[in-house]
Amino acid sequence: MLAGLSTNLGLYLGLSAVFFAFGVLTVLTRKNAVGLFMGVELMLNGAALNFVAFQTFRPGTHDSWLHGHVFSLFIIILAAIEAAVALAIVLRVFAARRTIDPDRATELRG
Amino acid sequence: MSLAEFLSGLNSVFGIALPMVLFSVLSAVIVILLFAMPLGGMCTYFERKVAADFQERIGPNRVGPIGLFQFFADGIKMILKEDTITKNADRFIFNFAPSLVLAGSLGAFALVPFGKYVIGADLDIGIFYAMALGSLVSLGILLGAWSSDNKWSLLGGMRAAAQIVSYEIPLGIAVLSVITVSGTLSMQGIVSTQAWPVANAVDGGHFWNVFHNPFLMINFLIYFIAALAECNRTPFDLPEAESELVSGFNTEFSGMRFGLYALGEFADVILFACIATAIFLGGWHLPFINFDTLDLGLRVGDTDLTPLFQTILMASVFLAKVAVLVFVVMWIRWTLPRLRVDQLMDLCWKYMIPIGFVNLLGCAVWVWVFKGKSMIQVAGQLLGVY
Amino acid sequence: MQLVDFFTLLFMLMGVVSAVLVAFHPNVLYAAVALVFSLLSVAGLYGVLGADFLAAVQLIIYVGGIIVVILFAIMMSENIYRARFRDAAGKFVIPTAVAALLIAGFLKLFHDAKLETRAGLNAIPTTEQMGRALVGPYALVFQYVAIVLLAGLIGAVVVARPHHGNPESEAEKK
Amino acid sequence: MLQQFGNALAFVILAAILPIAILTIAKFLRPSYPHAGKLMTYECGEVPKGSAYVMFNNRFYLVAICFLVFDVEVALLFPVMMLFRDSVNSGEGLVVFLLAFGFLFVLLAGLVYEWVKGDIDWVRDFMDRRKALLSEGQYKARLAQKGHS
Repeated sequence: MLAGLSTNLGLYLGLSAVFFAFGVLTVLTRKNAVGLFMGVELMLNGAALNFVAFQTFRPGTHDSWLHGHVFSLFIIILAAIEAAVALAIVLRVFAARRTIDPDRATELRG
Repeated sequence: MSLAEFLSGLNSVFGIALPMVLFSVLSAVIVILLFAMPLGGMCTYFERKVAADFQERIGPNRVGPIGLFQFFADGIKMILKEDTITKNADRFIFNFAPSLVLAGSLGAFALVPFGKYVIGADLDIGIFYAMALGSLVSLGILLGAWSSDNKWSLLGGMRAAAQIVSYEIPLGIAVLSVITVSGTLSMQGIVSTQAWPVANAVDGGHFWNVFHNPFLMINFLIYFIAALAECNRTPFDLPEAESELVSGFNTEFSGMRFGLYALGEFADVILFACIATAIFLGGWHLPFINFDTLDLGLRVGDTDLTPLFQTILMASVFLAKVAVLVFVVMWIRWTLPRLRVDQLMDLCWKYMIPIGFVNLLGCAVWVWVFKGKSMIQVAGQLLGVY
Repeated sequence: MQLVDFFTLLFMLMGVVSAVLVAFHPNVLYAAVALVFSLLSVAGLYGVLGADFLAAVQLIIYVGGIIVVILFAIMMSENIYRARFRDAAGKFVIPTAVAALLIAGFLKLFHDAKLETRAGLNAIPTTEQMGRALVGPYALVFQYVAIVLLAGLIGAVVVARPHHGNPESEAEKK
Repeated sequence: MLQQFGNALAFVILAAILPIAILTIAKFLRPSYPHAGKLMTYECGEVPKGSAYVMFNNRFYLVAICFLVFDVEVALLFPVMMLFRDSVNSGEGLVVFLLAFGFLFVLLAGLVYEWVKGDIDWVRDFMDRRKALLSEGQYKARLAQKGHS
């Protein structure tokens, strides 16, 4: 019944699609900045999983480099940098406005 | 229906290779339940005995011959103590945080190489996986402190998380310099490159990594200090500093929950002693002799017992080194005063990280200049031995 | 049925359930804990797919770094940690429809594409090959990421710096 | 390799289940008489006032940001430094050396920047210690620039 589950590419792509969809859902429904950021993390994970799945199931024919794995490595690293900058901005908004509800932090003035 | 038939019949259940599953679960049970937990408990007893000797008093000697069963008594007492969860604490996270902390510290015992073939899981990313599990511990402590809804435990938890998190970088740099020298990430690979150098052997070892080059000696000290900080041991135990933070992040833990965190701390100390022994002090290698070429010639009937005795010898050498390192950790606890928060953070960001990077550069230059040979091999060549 | 199939199913279920929790749980802190589980399940799937180095990197950077940063951010903003606000259910209708549409579209796409399956997952260690890639074809990207990291670090530190005469310190003084 | 991953996973699962098992076993063995006094959070015997989540020193966030960046750096250097010994033996050691330590020094510049700007000083306005390095005039100018009395 479970035979061949781990060797079926469609399942991995389906799961990464589900991750991406729930990332979109989180971004649309979360009320505060940290929640939005979590949605973005889910989307990035969905994309990275997609790259790794394709690298494992369809390795490059003309060269043996792990392009998919390296690409998702860079996705993870840039997500880390994004987290650092996002935290700094959230810190700033919170210190200035006492709340990090994106709806209420709309004025651009200083 | 002998046992052999029963066992061989097993592997057709659902087609899963049951013997392999049993093997991995059994090795997990043995290493964690029969090595890590009892040794963690014994360490509480050893610590009190060592502290007693330093302060010229006797220490626990009531329970058992010389107080040896003290930690059994402590364990049973802990289990029977009442464990109250305060009214407005997050019940779910409060129960879930200790399992994160213990998963991080006990899970990494899979990578401790007791002997040539005796290891929980010989992963190809051995040491890197151990650092990855280390990050679970800081998450568990942060969640545990946060969910107990207590000002002191939150401040203590934040400081503990900040300390553990920031000392992971010098730890990573020290491990990087070991990787530069050993060339592989798997624990067994690192240990096998530390054998005693044999004359013009093709892939002979270059003796212990500590004595590979002077830069790696300094990075061993950085690894040791960073490991002390990771386990919240004195002089870095500010988060649990009794005087200032009312015992820091475990203020609200009582009964067996507190026992689990104390056990987790000692399991961390043993884990870092084991990893330091494996990657710096040559695991089960001794100077001047190579175990695997040592033919003890023990033959009983047709079975050759040499591998068995070799493994026992290797495991005892490894555990002796671990015991020495754990003793040094305890020794430091009763000699050095506690660091302030800003001294703690300055030490990490302004002293250990720059020194670590400089020594990493030194290691790389040494490997480049001497083509990966250690000081001992170079000296041997100069003296014409190798 | 291999044991690896059982664990793949386990990771996938863990991932889907925790992703649902991240989206729908009222308390942000529990959403962060659910995010931890979804990241652990993705790390497990990397392991099953044979990308062992990526599984460890995911554990170290995501679970050890980003989640700690997210928890710090949540701990700082005190008004939302306890808020079990039950906002209008209407808020969930449109986004759920969008997500359902997205999932249905992708699944149909993958179903029609008749994607291939493999005989087995011959997992070979990838760290060595990744290192060669970082030094080989991706050497320029490797240096470029260093500059992006530096820019991100300095930017984040300058923005997060408390004083040195920016509006926040005036607010403090008032 | 999957078998080794299975072993490692068995370790992690056992280590995660252990505390939950011990706590549930302990739940049956131990007494449980919760009364109001015990259930209040411990505040040296006082009645706790206010919530536990006070806004605190944002040094923690600077440490978290710095940690994130340098952890990424260490994680990226692992595969490259692992290759270094083999590349030295196979002759292209210089390329790997320059690439790895180019990457490392670009990020070390970030650490130096923070050090000079005083961001990783744990105590804010660490001017008194900085004063020893500056001459009297420079220190007065620095204070004036920062708008202190």
